[in-house]
Amino acid sequence: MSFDGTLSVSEGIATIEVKGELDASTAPRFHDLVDQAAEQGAVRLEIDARHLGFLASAGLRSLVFARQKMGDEVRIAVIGATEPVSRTIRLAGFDHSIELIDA
Amino acid sequence: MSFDGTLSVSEGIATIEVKGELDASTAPRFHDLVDQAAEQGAVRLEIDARHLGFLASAGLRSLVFARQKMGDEVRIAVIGATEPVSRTIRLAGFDHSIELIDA
Amino acid sequence: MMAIDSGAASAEHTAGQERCKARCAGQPLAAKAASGLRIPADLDSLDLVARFVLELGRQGRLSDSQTYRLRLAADELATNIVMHGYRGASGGICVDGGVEADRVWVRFHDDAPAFDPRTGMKAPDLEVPLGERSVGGLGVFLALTAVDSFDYELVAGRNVSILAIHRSEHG
Amino acid sequence: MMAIDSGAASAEHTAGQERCKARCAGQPLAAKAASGLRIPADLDSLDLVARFVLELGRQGRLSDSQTYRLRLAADELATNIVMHGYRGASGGICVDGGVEADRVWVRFHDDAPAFDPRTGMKAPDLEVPLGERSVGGLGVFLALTAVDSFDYELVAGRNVSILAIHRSEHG
Ligand SMILES: Nc1ncnc2c1ncn2[C@@H]1O[C@H](COP(=O)(O)OP(=O)(O)O)[C@@H](O)[C@H]1O
Ligand SMILES: Nc1ncnc2c1ncn2[C@@H]1O[C@H](COP(=O)(O)OP(=O)(O)O)[C@@H](O)[C@H]1O
Repeated sequence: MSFDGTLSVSEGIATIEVKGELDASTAPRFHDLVDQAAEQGAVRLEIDARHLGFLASAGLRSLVFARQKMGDEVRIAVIGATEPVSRTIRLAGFDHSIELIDA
Repeated sequence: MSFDGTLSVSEGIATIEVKGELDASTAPRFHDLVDQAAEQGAVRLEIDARHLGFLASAGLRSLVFARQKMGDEVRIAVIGATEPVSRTIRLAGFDHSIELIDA
Repeated sequence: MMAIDSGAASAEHTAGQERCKARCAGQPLAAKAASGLRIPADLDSLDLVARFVLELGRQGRLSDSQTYRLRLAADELATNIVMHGYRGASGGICVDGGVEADRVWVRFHDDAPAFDPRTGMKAPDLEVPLGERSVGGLGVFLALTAVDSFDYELVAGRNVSILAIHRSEHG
Repeated sequence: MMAIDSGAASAEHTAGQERCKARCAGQPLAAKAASGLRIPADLDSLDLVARFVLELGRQGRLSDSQTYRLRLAADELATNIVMHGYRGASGGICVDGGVEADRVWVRFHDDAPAFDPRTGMKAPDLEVPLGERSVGGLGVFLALTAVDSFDYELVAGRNVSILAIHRSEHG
């Protein structure tokens, strides 16, 4: 499964850009990036999902993990998700705890 | 975790000798032996557990697998299990479907 | 009905595919069975499952959204067979599928312990905030809600699941 | 109370152990905390868990059967953290333990998604023959029934479980 993730941190905002496909075979790499972002003590986590073509439950688990690691005051947003990806996030009810922007 | 398993088949009886410790780190090897035993078309499966020092749920799963693969007419027995090993098998209720001999 | 040739999906698994055809042949679907592939029970195989389903969706002229849903369900089901079914033991998963007038279907056979995926379903508790929610049960939930039908049967000790998407335009 | 030095358990994980002490130090048990080890979240680590618990049982002068039960629960819990908690993501599990007058305890910390093992418990349905039984839930069941007490808490986003065996002879 093709997946590529990069983390950048600037002015307290951690951004993870995810490209390709997130399922059980690739989610561990996303999970590791979330873990690193959490350790940076960012006040906001943005997940740039414009180039995320597929999202399975293993990727959602990493979002739960992000929500649990980052502390309640940290806002988490998923930006630019395609229609099927944002539908999955909504179906799981994650849009109550994670902002969906431009989706 | 140390584990050693050997399969031998003779006159329709498949015998798997298990030595060492069976947990999630070693159960896949036991599972593979059970799979091979099932493919031999044996009429009876004997698991020689005299030298099995530890049995966790992952090992029990392989027994369930054996029970499901071997067909109802095949009898499965665990022989010579030590006290804590046979206690675990009984606690899980497996002694209704698998014979415990010399345990 | 159209049969899918999985030859393109994986050169490495040719031997496995032969075995799959032989073993699947005994249990034809009510409708005609299509050719399929046999993949090892590890997460790397998810890629082969995806390619197989994407090709099936193309041949069945499903919409992008329908194909996505079929692939999502197939990915979740295959993941569970690997992670919860075989758990590191070596084993195979047999995947086949076909296009019929009114539906496109994908079928999985596996030899892991019996498990009916429909019993693993837990709808997410939308009232519980994510920070407190435990994370099990989402995979089966997504798989079951993604497809139009999800059937499971234990056939001669093997788990057999069939996922289908209804075609809107009949071919 | 006796502290367990886990130095013997693993030379490779020395760096991890340092980090563990530092991170665990913030959350002392009501009783005094003992030193511990930090292990990577993979199945190979089960061996280190076993060695740690066997040594603890020896120092706590538990009977063979008591030590076996503590080890069984620890093995099942660690397995679940690896298989269901981290699922292939890299991560650590922090294990410490201690001997007190009336009990021997082992504690696990992990950073996987929150999960209270006590909610995963399903007692096996003894009425259903094995051939038809689905196989989930045995690990938590064995762990919970093996020990004399099993506590879980979510502390600052980390899963913390404490398993204990009561000592019959007070030290
Ligand atoms: N093939 C399988 N064999 C045995 N158990 C399974 C299988 N698939 C799913 N399960 C069980 O169903 C539960 C729910 O699965 P799922 O919805 O994918 O969530 P998760 O994998 O996150 O727990 C799993 O935790 C597991 O206990
Ligand atoms: N650390 C964990 N994180 C998330 N879910 C877990 C964890 N441990 C156990 N579970 C859930 O509890 C269920 C029961 O676990 P267990 O009794 O070990 O049985 P099994 O692993 O065979 O399913 C698992 O299927 C899983 O859904």
